[in-house]
Amino acid sequence: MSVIVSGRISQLLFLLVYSLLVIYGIYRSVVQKKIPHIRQPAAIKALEEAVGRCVEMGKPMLFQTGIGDVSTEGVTHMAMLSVLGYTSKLAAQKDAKFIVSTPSPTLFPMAEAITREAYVAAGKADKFSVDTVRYLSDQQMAYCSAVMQLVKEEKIAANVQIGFFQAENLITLEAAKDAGAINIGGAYRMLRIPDMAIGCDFFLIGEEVFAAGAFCSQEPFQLGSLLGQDMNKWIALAIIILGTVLTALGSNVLIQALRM
Amino acid sequence: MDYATMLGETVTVLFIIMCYTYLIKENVLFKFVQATYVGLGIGHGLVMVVGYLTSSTFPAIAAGNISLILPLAMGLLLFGRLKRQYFWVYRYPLALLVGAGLGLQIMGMLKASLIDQMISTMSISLTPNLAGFNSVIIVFFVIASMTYFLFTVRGKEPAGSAMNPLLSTMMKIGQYVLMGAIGAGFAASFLGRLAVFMDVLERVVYFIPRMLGLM
Amino acid sequence: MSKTLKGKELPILVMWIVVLIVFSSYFFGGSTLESAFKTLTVDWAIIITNIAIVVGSLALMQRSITLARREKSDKVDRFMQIWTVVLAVILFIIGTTLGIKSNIYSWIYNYILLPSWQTVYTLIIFFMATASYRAYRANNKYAVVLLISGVLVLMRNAPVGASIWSGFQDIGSWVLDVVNLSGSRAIMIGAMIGAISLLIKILTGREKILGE
Amino acid sequence: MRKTATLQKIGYRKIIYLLVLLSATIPMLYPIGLPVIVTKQTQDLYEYIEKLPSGSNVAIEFAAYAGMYPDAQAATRAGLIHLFRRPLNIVLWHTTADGPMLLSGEMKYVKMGNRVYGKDHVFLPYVAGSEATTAALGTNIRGVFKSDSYGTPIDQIPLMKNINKAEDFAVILVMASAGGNEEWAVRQWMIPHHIPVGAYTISITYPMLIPYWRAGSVIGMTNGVRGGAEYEALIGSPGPGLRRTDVMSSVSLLYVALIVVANVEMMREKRPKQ
Repeated sequence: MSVIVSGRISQLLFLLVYSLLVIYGIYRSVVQKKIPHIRQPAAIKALEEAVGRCVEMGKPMLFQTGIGDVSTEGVTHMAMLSVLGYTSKLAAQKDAKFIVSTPSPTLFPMAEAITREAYVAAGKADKFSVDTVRYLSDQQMAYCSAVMQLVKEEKIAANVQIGFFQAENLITLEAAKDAGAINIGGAYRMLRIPDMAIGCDFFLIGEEVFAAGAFCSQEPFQLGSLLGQDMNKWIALAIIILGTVLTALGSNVLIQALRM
Repeated sequence: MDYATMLGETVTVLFIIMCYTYLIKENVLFKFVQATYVGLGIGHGLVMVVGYLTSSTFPAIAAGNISLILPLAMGLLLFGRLKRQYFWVYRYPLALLVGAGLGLQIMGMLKASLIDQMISTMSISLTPNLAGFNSVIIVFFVIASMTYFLFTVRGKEPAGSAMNPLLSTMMKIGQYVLMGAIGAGFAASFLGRLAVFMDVLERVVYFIPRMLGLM
Repeated sequence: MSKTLKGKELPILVMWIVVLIVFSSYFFGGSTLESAFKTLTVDWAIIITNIAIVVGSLALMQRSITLARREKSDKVDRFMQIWTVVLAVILFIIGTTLGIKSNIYSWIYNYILLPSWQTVYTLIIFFMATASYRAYRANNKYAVVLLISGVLVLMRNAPVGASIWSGFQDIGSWVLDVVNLSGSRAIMIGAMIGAISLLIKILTGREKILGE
Repeated sequence: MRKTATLQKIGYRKIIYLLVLLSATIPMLYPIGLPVIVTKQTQDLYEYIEKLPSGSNVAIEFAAYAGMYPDAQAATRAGLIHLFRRPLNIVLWHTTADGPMLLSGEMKYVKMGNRVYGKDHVFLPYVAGSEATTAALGTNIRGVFKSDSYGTPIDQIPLMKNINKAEDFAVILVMASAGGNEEWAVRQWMIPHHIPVGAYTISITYPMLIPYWRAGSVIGMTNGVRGGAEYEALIGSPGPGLRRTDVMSSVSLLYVALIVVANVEMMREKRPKQ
């Protein structure tokens, strides 16, 4: 196995097995029609309620894309974009005023395209303007101050920040709260989760962030992928339990195998 | 203290105070700070871009690394966002970036976030002391917290009876562990942030003695 | 031809190629793959991102000018919009002509840009206080755990904690070393699994991340 | 996960903001000088350096980022004072662009005595930090740096004559890093070359290093500004750390008090309903 860089064999194995099981989960759900039953987390349900709240109050909803470029935290940003697709569709259909703000120059055109498509699909292309998706600054705290200004000026009623955030996280959450908004958030790193959890009314953590798009859509394809993820977690659990038992018995064979 | 430093310190202190007025109410002073910061931020960002292109990219192209013209051209495609009928063109540069982002993040997480975590969890030590006890309890806590993320199992929760009682207990414990982790994490981040706060506040509090050269 | 180009299949192919290059250089090594990896993820990505910054900045300035021209917006707003654009242009000119090492540029950086970063950042101390006042309430059993672990770690870290009760040091450390660590590990393992799943879904083209 | 929304009281925010401001400024103006209790990790780091044989070579990876620097400043300054006070040879390099400016600010507080640049300490320039850079420095310093920060070629510096790789050092110390340099050092210096790692960290990175410290890969580390205060107390040179301990304590106590008040208030609101 000298073809593979040493120390990365087990990683490749995990990547392959985990991918195949996700594909199997999708196959089971889409082709075999054995669609798993999955409960939507409260945070996802809250997205729809938040749009409704904005319509009722006649105030806008703010969706923040998170910071950083797609070329570094790719997966997290893509998770955010699928939630954006869902939320902007809801907002367009229900005629809620919708604002997307971003500090990332590379996410800016992507968010703009997705939001525009949502408006076009809802037959409300005229409601989309340059004010819908706003690039506020690529400097972290300058962006943060611009959001602080924005939430007060526009009197937003809901603030969504699911994705990759840094130190600006809690500041924008609290500014939005002060403006009277409900906060819906999500972070996948332990470093950021506490801020989200303390500052938000509803939040997603860890894996839920990556699964957010699937929770939103509820299609068999997406639900099937969640089934695959569960199978993968069972594998990880089994390995941990087995490895612990082996270590207790004085053998580190599994640890050595994982280090391969 | 020379005049440039004195002026600088004064401007800084004024900016800090103007920025903090946001806490009372959003107002024109904060707006001024914000507009200034955003404006200078854009200028700074653009200077960095020009700096990078002129110091790295253009010399490299001039030195014969012609392949760099391709990303340059792809970058220019991003201007496609300005007109709707052309916005398909921006997909190419972004597809490249997204591909790089997906690959890099997964690549980085495979070891650090999966393999390393599994190995350190299962490396228990059965010594009769606190460290040994902790290492065992960590295994239990990790497993419990992981069950919280079993989406297909969680789906059965309202029915109650459908779920294995052991699993449902584990899930509850997992939720407690996650809550404990969150509570601790929030408190742990406090001190680092407070350090920067103290630094900023000291600039204001000690401003006058410093101007008079007393500190 | 143009239909193929305009479709989203080709961009997804581009994505596939890049992902495959990144993975194969990671797993199989080799100087060819590694240089392809570096070219794509470092050299090319930086250039494209840099141009994206230009595109974004121009869009921002354009929007500011549009807002400043709107007769109905108030005078202060219009001034702020113009002020933003003017400052951006001035700093850009200074930076490109005199250079970033010039006195005036570093003065602006050290006395405005850097302290502004710090000042906005430190608002978090105020906001953490209001957020914890709201969130650390023992509403239910879970919140009780949140509250206790938070207070223990707070007292562990505060220098005064040990003077009040020496036990804070040990218990607080235990919460960090055991509870926080276990939680983070579970979250990290789960996140990896979620990320792989999302990668597969994106590569099948089902996620509409590049628009319809 | 979901939390029940709590009733928002009008005006509670402004009172809290004011309390935060007061709890920070009052001890700044009227310090009480609460005692500092030194933690094991700080003690370990201090003692390790104290016990290094004279003439040992010490590598310093200076990784300070201006934005978060205030958190590491006290420990960094105290660490530098300590290191230069002992008869140790110091080789320092930067992995952030902000580093050189911040270091020159700290060097004003360091007593140089009869130290001679080039003979017992060398400052190398800035190189973009990454795990790969840290690894490269462990195997061949001359592959990364051709000259020091003053432009003198490395081969003309007396101290560098016998120094080129990790094994030539007794210890590597990471200062003020905000981006994982400590873990790079553990992986690229400790594991392959068995060179112990010490760290003067910001408090965000600190918890991540605890497992390494327990395992013995990290000899000791300071925890942000608080650890800085402890280190200052150990070396007997009060600075920004000790000056700020009272503020740290008072703001922390305010937070605890706020949490208590919030809970008492909540119980009061609940009682009539029951």
